[in-house]
Amino acid sequence: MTVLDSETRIDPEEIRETAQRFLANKVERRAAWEGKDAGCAALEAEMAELGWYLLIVPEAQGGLGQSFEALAPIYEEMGRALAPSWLAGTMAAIDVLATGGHAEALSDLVGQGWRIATIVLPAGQTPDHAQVRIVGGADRATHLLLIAADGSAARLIPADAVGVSLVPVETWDRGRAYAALSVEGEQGSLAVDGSLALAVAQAHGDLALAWDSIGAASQCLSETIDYMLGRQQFGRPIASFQALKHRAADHKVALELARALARHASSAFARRSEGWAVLAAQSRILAVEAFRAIGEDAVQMHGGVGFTWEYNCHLFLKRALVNEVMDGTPDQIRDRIAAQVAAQAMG
Amino acid sequence: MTVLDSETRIDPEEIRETAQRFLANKVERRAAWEGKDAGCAALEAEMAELGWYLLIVPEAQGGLGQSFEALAPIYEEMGRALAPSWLAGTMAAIDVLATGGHAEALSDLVGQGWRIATIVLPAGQTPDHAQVRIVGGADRATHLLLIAADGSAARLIPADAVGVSLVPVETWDRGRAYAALSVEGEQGSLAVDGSLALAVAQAHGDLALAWDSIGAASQCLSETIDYMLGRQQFGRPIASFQALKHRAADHKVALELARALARHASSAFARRSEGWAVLAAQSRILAVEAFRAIGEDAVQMHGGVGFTWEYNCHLFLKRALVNEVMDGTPDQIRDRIAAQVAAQAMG
Amino acid sequence: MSDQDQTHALRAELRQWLARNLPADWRDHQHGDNLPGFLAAQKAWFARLVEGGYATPHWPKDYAGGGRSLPEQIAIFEELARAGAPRMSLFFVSLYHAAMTLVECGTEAQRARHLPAILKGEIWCQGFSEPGAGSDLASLRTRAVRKGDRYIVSGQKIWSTLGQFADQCLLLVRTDSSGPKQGGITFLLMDMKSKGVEVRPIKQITGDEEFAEIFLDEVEIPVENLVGQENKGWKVAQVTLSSERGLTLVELTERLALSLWRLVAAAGGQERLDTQSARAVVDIAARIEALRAMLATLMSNRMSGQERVGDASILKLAYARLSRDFTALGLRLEGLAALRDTDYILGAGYETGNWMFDFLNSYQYNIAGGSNEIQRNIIAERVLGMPREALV
Amino acid sequence: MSDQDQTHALRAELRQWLARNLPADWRDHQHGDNLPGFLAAQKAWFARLVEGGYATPHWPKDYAGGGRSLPEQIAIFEELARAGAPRMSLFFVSLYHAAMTLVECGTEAQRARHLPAILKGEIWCQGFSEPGAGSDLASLRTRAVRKGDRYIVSGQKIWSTLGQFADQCLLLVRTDSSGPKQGGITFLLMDMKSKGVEVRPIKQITGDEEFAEIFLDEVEIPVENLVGQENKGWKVAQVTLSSERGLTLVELTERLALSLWRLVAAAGGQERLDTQSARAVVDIAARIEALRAMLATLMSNRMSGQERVGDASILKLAYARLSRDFTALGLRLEGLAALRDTDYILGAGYETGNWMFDFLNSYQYNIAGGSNEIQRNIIAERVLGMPREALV
Repeated sequence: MTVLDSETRIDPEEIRETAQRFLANKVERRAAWEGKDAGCAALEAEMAELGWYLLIVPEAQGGLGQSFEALAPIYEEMGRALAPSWLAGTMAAIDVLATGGHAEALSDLVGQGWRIATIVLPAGQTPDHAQVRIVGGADRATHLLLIAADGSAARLIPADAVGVSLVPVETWDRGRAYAALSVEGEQGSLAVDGSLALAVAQAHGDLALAWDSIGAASQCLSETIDYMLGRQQFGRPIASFQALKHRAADHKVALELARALARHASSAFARRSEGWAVLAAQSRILAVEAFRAIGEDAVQMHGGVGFTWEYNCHLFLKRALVNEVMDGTPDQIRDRIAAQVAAQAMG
Repeated sequence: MTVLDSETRIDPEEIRETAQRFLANKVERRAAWEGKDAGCAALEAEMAELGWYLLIVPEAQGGLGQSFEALAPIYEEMGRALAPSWLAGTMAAIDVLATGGHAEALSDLVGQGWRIATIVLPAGQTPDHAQVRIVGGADRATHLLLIAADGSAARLIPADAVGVSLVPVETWDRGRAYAALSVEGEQGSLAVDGSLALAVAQAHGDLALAWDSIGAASQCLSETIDYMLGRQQFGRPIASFQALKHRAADHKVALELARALARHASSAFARRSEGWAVLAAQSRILAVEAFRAIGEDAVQMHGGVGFTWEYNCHLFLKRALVNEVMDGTPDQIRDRIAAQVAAQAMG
Repeated sequence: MSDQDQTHALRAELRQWLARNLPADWRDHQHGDNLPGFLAAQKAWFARLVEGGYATPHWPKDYAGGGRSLPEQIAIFEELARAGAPRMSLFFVSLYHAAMTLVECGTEAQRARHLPAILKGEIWCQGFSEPGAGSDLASLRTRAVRKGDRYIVSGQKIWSTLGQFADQCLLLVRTDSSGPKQGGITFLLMDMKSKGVEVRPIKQITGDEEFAEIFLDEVEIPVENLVGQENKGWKVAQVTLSSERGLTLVELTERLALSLWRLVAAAGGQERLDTQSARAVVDIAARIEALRAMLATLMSNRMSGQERVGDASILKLAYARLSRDFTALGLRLEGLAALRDTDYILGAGYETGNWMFDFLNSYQYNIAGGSNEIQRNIIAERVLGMPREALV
Repeated sequence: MSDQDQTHALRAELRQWLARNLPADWRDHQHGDNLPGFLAAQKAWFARLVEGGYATPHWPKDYAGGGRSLPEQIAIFEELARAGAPRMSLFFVSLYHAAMTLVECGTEAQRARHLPAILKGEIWCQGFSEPGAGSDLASLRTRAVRKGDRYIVSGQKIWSTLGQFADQCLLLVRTDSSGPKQGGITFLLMDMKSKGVEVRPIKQITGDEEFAEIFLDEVEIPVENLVGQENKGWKVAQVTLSSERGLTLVELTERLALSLWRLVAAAGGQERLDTQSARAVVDIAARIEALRAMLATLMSNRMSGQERVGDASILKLAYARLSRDFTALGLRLEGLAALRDTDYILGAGYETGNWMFDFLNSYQYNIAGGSNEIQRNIIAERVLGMPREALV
């Protein structure tokens, strides 16, 4: 992907505004928590109509030819809305295919409305023989992009291929669907350059999760402050208690640091400029940990009602706990990039 | 060492009261910081007169036959007073000799007023060939008890023996004296059972440092609160600001947890009852880390004057930073006992 | 026999009794059990405890099992916890809060009516907290007006533990709003089947319903159900609140200590712990030991009348934070697998088998019974002598 | 040339200049140097910078090196930091606070007298803070009474950076106590050699003396040294305080980023980092990158007039905490060796060579210029909209 000149570049802030309005109307974030359908199918249909799936598809394949920077605000707003869709799976696959020059597959994807779960497999597994305990968004996937953890292989396979099994898994985060995946046997589908797929899918996934976490954390913090403004104790709003104010301020700093790094890393990734992979991983660490801390403290700051199903802070907390460990815990990510960071430091 | 019956047992609280009064009179804690002599020699002479060095010497060797529980309040009060003496070196050596049944050496020690630096050597070194960068109290030692880290050997050698060199080292903690040690060549002195010496010296040292830290941390917290009670900002004492109150409360909880564990571990060590070595190590971890956190925050809570040489909080902070890493960092101690703790947990 | 020998004998006796009476497979039966199953199991275990004389060590001598010293009571809680017996969730308020309030402040008639009933399984709940009051308990607004030989009560209560199953309720109401808020509070006993009482379970973030809201619409309560004097209920409530004397924390801490193995198991065993995780386990273990030691000191000070102001707050805060950090570490060590919403065991302390459940449930200890924030205020003000905040 | 090209050209030119003018061995010379040596080195480097035209990019066009845009100023600070040039500690107040206050609020005579003098090495300090005021700057009490054509000033100032070496002082005094505290403050220029001025260096916890107290006993200051109007000095002080426009943080952050290698070296090299330490390095590196990105956004918003309220506080707090955590990690990684009180390099940013010095010195950033606590208040109130505390 190359830098776009300003003529073809869609202003990310315009995208954000559209996304925010759209998601505010369409996402009923408590639906699944109340035993109703989360509305993922309808949402994704409308997202397709809005052209979101075309955003980073090259113009030659009928897309809009935008960079990752056009997606960042969408991921952030989806996080803010606690949207039920795993948009990043399809997007990361598009990114991999576009980077690898798989024009035909991209055209199919666009033309036939494929929805893809992109999965970096646990170490030691191959796209032909894999067992993954929890995969996000796999319930609605038409295809799976399976990537070996060492970058030795990657394959795009139909979700309904023989030997592929996807079994729904109930998690504590009811707002999104998850499944367990098992693949057995040689699949006849598209082989993709494994090391390219690994690098692009990982960075894309890291950044998507970072922005999802930033959006959600920011919404969670803001709703918690609203609650504290209204809640009176000992004759004053609890938002005026300094100990709570200082905790909120520290959360805000952590959130803004995560946002600044995610912005920088997104721009580096969009341009594939130096250090993009490490920056994406680091953004994700800062973002998911800020989100977890905010989600955790939001429940505490709500006091008794924070402990109820009825209030919304637990939705954020549970989402935060999932975001933190999906496709790798922060410590696993740290271990993945530690040597690179240390080497960079030593020059 | 066995449990003492109540007739011969000196009440630790009486010992504490004596120690507190004595140290309050004798220790000029800023002396060395103002370029004066810290008064360690005079202090130790008076400590000898008070009979402190006899406390845990068995009665058969002319001592008072007390258990470690008689020492704990002394270590704590010395910490509180920021006393310049490394009493624990001599005491740990007495403990080792008494446990190992070295009656003759103990009699010499008592009769001739030996002062001992007890040192667990860095891994791979032996009592005959050792290089230690920073040793506490070695400037005034008449003898050195050198113990191999794997417990394979231990030796009590005169500090003025051929091949022993002690060179003063200036550290950031001016309140206590430190030296670098080097030993070269076979020493003709007392060999002690290495594994016994290692276990007893380590636990004794861990607990001494834990109590030193608890005493100092408690004094530091109390002086900091006094400062905050007197310091006015925006028309009220800063001690009334809730964010500072909550931080102080958290420090108090950490300190009291450390104290509770140190008390339990001291009793276990005095009785050599199950798990004493791990408990002593864990006490030290909780205590030095509570002290470090309190010392760190004390400077911050003092604001601008906390950053000056003139106020006392930096004395505590620097002492805390030394206590934290002397003879092993908390992480090294954790690594030392981790397998034992995990095995215990798994039953 | 010395006190210590007596406690030793009691422990030995209780262990033998447990070996005979505690169903070894109760966890298997309760794993993923539904609510009726849970209730039945609680009732069966309670009946057995009463029969064995281990449910009422704190009751007066004339009751079976009664008249035990505090060290003996602690010993019983510890042994039950260490044996991994089910927690007495359903009957705790009955045995402690209700019974001890009646013993210390009730009338002879109230005691005669309720104490035997409790032993037969009468379930009590507490109606103290209100939605608007939160940490400021005394600002309660549920109103009672006396009409002849009845009080007419209207208002709303919240956070009544298992209130949806209760037969009776310890109720605090306001009978006078003219003076300071602690005055004008009255303590009543309310039959939960009274007309005008509506109970709604509160669904918690774990998905369970361990608490309830109680709505009161002109509920009539006979004047003979008054405990203590009208407008003097705040004092009675203090008796209720201190009735368990710290035994809950003794039990919870023992249960936490006994679950330490689960931390290591969460990572897949000792060999699979990385350096940092192994260090974290060391710290958690140290804090557990420290908490046990602190608790032992508190209980011993309490017995000798030497408890210091604020000690209970330090302990509560230390336990609350440990419960959170302990379960958070378990969650972290188990990684992705902990996200699955699997079955768990109700009433099992920290051995439910699901780390996320335990983690979420730990908020309870950090919020209820005086939140961490309230404890920090108490420690800062009463222990460290820092000034109260200026109130407008 | 576009703005970006111009900045690129400037960077290239400056790098060449540095290659010719920055003594490669200045660190060796300054390592463990005494105060006179440090002062001499500062003066020599300052003279060279002035000569090169890199000391005054923010001054008006008619001065050598002046008239540079903010991006160019940032570029100069970044390049100097990246080249590891000495910090301009001794002349920073002169070049920024003093000069820009005079440019924006001074009289023609004041400018004519002081701006050329500054370029020749006139050293300024700031006399704003007072011992009693702390974070509440406006509550200052140093008193000035006008007598004929002089002010007679008595009082005490504190935290004047390198005040013991200053020739001149930017002084805030109280000329009216009748109204609100921000009113009644007057801004004066004071010759440090005036009768009645006594300066005492403050020894810091590092053992260094980087700040001073200034005692004023009936010091006479000519009325022509008034800046702005009498009783309107608070507004002038705001100009002074904002004169460096965030360039200090740009510089400090770059210097911190460039010292990342020291973290790894503190452990004895990459191979010796244990898992946990390697992870900690990853986090510190991430926070450094985040801070740089945040700073770039702030500066760019500042240029386009879009700075949001509180952004500077978020940045200050983030930097302060990072500086502490960064140096604390360095200390931890170096272990016992870090305790030795060895020589260090003054004026070297984070490359002093002694982690304990750097750690202790980091308190400066956490306390001075609005402590972390003050920044948290600002963020909570102005960014998050939480209410001010009730004041009595």
